[in-house]
Amino acid sequence: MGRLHAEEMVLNMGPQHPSTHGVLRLKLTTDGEIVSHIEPVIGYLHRSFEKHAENLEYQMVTPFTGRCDYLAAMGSEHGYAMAVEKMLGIELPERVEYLRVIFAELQRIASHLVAVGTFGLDVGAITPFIYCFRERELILDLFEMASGARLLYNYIWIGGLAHDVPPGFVEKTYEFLDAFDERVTEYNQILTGNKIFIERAADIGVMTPEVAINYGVTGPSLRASGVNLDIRKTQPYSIYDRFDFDVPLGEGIQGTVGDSWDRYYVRVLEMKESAKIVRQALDQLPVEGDVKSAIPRRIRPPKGEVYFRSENPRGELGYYVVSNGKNVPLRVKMRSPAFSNLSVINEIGQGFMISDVIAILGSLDIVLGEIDR
Amino acid sequence: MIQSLANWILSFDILSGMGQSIAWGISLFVVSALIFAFVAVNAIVLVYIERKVSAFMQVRLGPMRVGKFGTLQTVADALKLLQKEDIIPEKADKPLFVIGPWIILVASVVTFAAIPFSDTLLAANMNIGLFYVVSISSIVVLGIVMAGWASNNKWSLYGAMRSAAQIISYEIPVGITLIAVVAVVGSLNLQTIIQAQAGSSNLFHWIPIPLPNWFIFHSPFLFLASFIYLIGATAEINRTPFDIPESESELVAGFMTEFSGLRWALFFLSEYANATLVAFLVAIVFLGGWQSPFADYKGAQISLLIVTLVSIMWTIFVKTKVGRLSVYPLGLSLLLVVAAWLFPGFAVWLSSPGLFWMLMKVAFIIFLLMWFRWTFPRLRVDQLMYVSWKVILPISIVNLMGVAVWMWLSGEIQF
Amino acid sequence: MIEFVEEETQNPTVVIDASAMASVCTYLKEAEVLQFDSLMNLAGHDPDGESDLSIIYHLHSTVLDHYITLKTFTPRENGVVESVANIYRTADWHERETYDLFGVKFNGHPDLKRILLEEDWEGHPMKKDYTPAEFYRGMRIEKVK
Amino acid sequence: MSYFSNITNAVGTLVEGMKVTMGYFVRPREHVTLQYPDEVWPIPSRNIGVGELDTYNTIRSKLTVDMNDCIGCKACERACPVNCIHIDTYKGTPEDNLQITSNGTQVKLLVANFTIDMSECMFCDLCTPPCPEDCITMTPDYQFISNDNLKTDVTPEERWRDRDLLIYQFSKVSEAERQRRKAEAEEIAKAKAIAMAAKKAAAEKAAAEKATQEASVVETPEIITPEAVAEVEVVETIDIPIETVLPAETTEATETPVVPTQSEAESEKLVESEDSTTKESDNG
Repeated sequence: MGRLHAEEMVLNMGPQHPSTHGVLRLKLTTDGEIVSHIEPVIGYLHRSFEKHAENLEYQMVTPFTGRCDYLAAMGSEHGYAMAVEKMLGIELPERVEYLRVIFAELQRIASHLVAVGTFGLDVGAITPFIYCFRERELILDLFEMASGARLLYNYIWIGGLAHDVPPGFVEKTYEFLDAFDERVTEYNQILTGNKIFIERAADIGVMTPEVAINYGVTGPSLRASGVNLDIRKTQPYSIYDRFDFDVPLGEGIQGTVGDSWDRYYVRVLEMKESAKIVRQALDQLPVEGDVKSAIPRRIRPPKGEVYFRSENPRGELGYYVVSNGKNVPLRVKMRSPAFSNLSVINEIGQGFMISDVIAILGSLDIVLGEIDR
Repeated sequence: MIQSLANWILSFDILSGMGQSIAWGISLFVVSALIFAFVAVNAIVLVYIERKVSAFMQVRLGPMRVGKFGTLQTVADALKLLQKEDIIPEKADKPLFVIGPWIILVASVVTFAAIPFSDTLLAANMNIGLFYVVSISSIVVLGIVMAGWASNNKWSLYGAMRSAAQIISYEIPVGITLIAVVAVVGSLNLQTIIQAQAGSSNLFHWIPIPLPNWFIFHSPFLFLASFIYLIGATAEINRTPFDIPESESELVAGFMTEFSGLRWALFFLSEYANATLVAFLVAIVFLGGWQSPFADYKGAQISLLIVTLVSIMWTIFVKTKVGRLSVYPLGLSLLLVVAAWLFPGFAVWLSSPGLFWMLMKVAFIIFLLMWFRWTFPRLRVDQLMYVSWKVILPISIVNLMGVAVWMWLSGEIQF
Repeated sequence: MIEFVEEETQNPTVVIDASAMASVCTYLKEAEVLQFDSLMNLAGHDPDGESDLSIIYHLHSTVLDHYITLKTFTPRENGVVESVANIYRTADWHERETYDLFGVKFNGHPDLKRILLEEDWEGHPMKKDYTPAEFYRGMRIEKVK
Repeated sequence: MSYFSNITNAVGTLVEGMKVTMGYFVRPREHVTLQYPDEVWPIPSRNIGVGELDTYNTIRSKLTVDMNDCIGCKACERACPVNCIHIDTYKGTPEDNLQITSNGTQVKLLVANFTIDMSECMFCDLCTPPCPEDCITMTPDYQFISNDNLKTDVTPEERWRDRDLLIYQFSKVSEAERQRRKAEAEEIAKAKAIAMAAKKAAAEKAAAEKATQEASVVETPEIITPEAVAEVEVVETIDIPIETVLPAETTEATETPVVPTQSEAESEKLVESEDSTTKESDNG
């Protein structure tokens, strides 16, 4: 009897694949269905945003930041605007701050809706995805009302906003928030509590807090591992210290702390918390105030550098901006959360099956535009 | 049906000159063509229905452009598929690549030969009909493995291997649940199985709720068996939540990845043929086939009355979104009650067996399959095996024993 | 080797010799009173196209919640910095990115290769004196106006 | 026991999910699909309080310029991050009949060329706020495509021309006039350059060292400020867009705005927008 000869197979997942959330390529070394090594190959969407930024005036960089994380353009713009404002030392009108928080949190809901929906799609549930997108459309309607665009807004400008919100916006946002809670219950019914879904996500891709911090994982993925680190709480920027909200942490309800299900569920809970923040911000929103009053005529930050971090839906979004006193930034480095979040996949994905790698990838919620920049 | 068709042909004076064998051959050809036409049209209709059902469940509209409400959409799609370039990958194993889809299609079409559509409408009245259907339909896996291997694509190979493992695993519980029914009837002939479900009786024969004498209501064990069979059959035809061989988010399209145009259409055709076949089997084995749900004409009126009462209670007490669903059965049953009381002829028609009832039951089962598909996520391959070997198989074996005990206790068999 | 820089940035900035990067980071991570366990950001920076490139590390302690910025300078061509990829795993990709875009080599990196651009791309685009080649594999590279 | 509780739990949660989908199945009227060409998304309109555009909406789509108000300041060109706006201006002469804008500013420059390349535009809306006359605006016209332009066989050449359909020329100046002005400007520039060269030569003579130093400064790659870009580009942009924008035949004076190569096939939308813009310019 000769011994059965078995060897590992290299499987190319992507760059054209339904579940790689863009043009990501994963080189999987597989032993049957078991994956023994994952090597992400990125860069297919590289547009050199940072090189662009070095040739453009400060305000002209804003649309490009939105195009990096295209699912959370408001958050990206907010972070960049705050970084430059910090260099300039601008005091913003109250109304601007409140509106920015409202938009950033609405964007967080929209982005998490995509994350939750596509995670469902990755494990085979198609319908919740459509439901999530239905709610996302309502948020995009609100954005369209305010900025005129549905995906890439260029709405948050350095020192203010492009326009004030139109009349009726506040009422419409309240309307959305009122309906939203019921929708979340619906997702929980159809997906969160579903036994098949739990089987697919629980105990899969467990990320311990040590691994998460060491790999620079941030955002909901880190909090699912039980690390209470939300920049909105630990280092409140903008006016986040005025709102009362909880930071949902992974508790391992269905399995181990830090598994894919926790990462998913933290996002579901965060949507509710964001809705809470939006509601509070709407309640406190000052009626008066010119959103354009603080926009500087010429943006020439003093010589120096700043690293500003904010909590984007995907995690810590950092902007490292260097100025030499001219109207063009010397260097804009975007510390993209998804870039670090993706790098952990080999660590947490080894020893699982091909289907699980898809689930883990979905639970990390990556956006390739931001990874490749 | 073939014999009667041949006899009918020979009954004409002009044609009686031809030999018995020629008439037989002609009718054989006609019947096969009819079955194939049924399968093809069925697929086109079902694809449209599936798209509409999924759309409604997903708050969409579905196809709306081609024809009124998009009714001709799948016809257009089929025409498009026929026109497509026939691509065979360079490194593919060409003969297998070409044969694979056809084997799958043939295996799923041939099974319809034994399926009784009504008391007279069936191609071949085999005394081993059930065995024939179950065994032939598992040839499909051969074609799937061929297609997956021949594509020379790692994704296809994964899909084929998964499919082979899955179909073979689920054959066993499915077979055992069917054996439970066969044990009750004592025959493998599908017509005999249906005829054994005529009339009406109480639920499980002793709870005083008048119900049709279907095997699903025969005993608690067969009630359970019907659901086990439905689950196993869903897995056998590779539909969600057991669609891992072609799970589009993992394996791109599984064993179909490299196929396009007509060959891909064949996969589609056989997929829906299989779904229909499973629905037929559930209807025949557990839901009384072409028997009417109303055992007799008085029974029709009483049953409808009960449905109405239940619906009214439901509407009153369940005030959720789902509770409002009962409006539909309520309205329907009220309509039928009124019609049945006013027109006794209608009641008689309702209680008589026929093709209509068969197709209604099949449609219901297919809708159930679609409902599953558009609600559930997909299992992982090892979980699928777990469900098969550790959940469904033990339950079905216990169930089989339970059926035997039940029959012994109820005096249907004696030792 | 180590010097403090007072600028109007929010974090204390320390300039460190490139060859001491790994040992300094090990110390920062393991010292009881510091515990900088998280590398938030690693950025390369070319100030003007003439002087030395600088690499900036932003560290954060998730336990003690304080921040520090490390800075190191390296020559424009063939600069070598001690890799911190074995201390902070997240530095793995960040260093690859910096290598890719600035051409700075990281000594001791487990798998130093290009990450965003193709393996056979010529030059390191984020340098200020970078000019793209005419062609890449027979495809014309469009010049930015 | 967990074996059985698992099974019951599974069945229970699956039924829970099925209830949701069935709930939507029987209420198909809640659908969210919009049958696009028949039903059109209501574009939110609002007051942004700029001049006549009171009820203008913020939707960001096709850029339009009211040439009667344009003073040729090139603020929009400088503000554009992707360089999709190209403007050529020449010093106005009395025969140009330069008017006063609706804001009351005397136009001093002849805007001979004002093209917007909508295939490059990224709809960031950064060009509209800097405009001192509020003449460049984003319109809600998002339908750039029509069935009439559909071609089955598109050669690479034609594909390029299709892109040209998205380059809009707003200037009312005729092609011939534009060429004449361009030649004139070039002549002046040439004369200037000769003068400069002479000056330079003199300077070189005076201090050879200093001259070499200057040259090296010119060569060093500096951060190109947009102002510098704009200054440099004027020469460049003169020849590039005109050739691609206008076919050789259309040498006659054309109405605003000229959408090139649309003589045969032209979408309704384009006609509408053209009409509306013309009307606006008439009013102004």
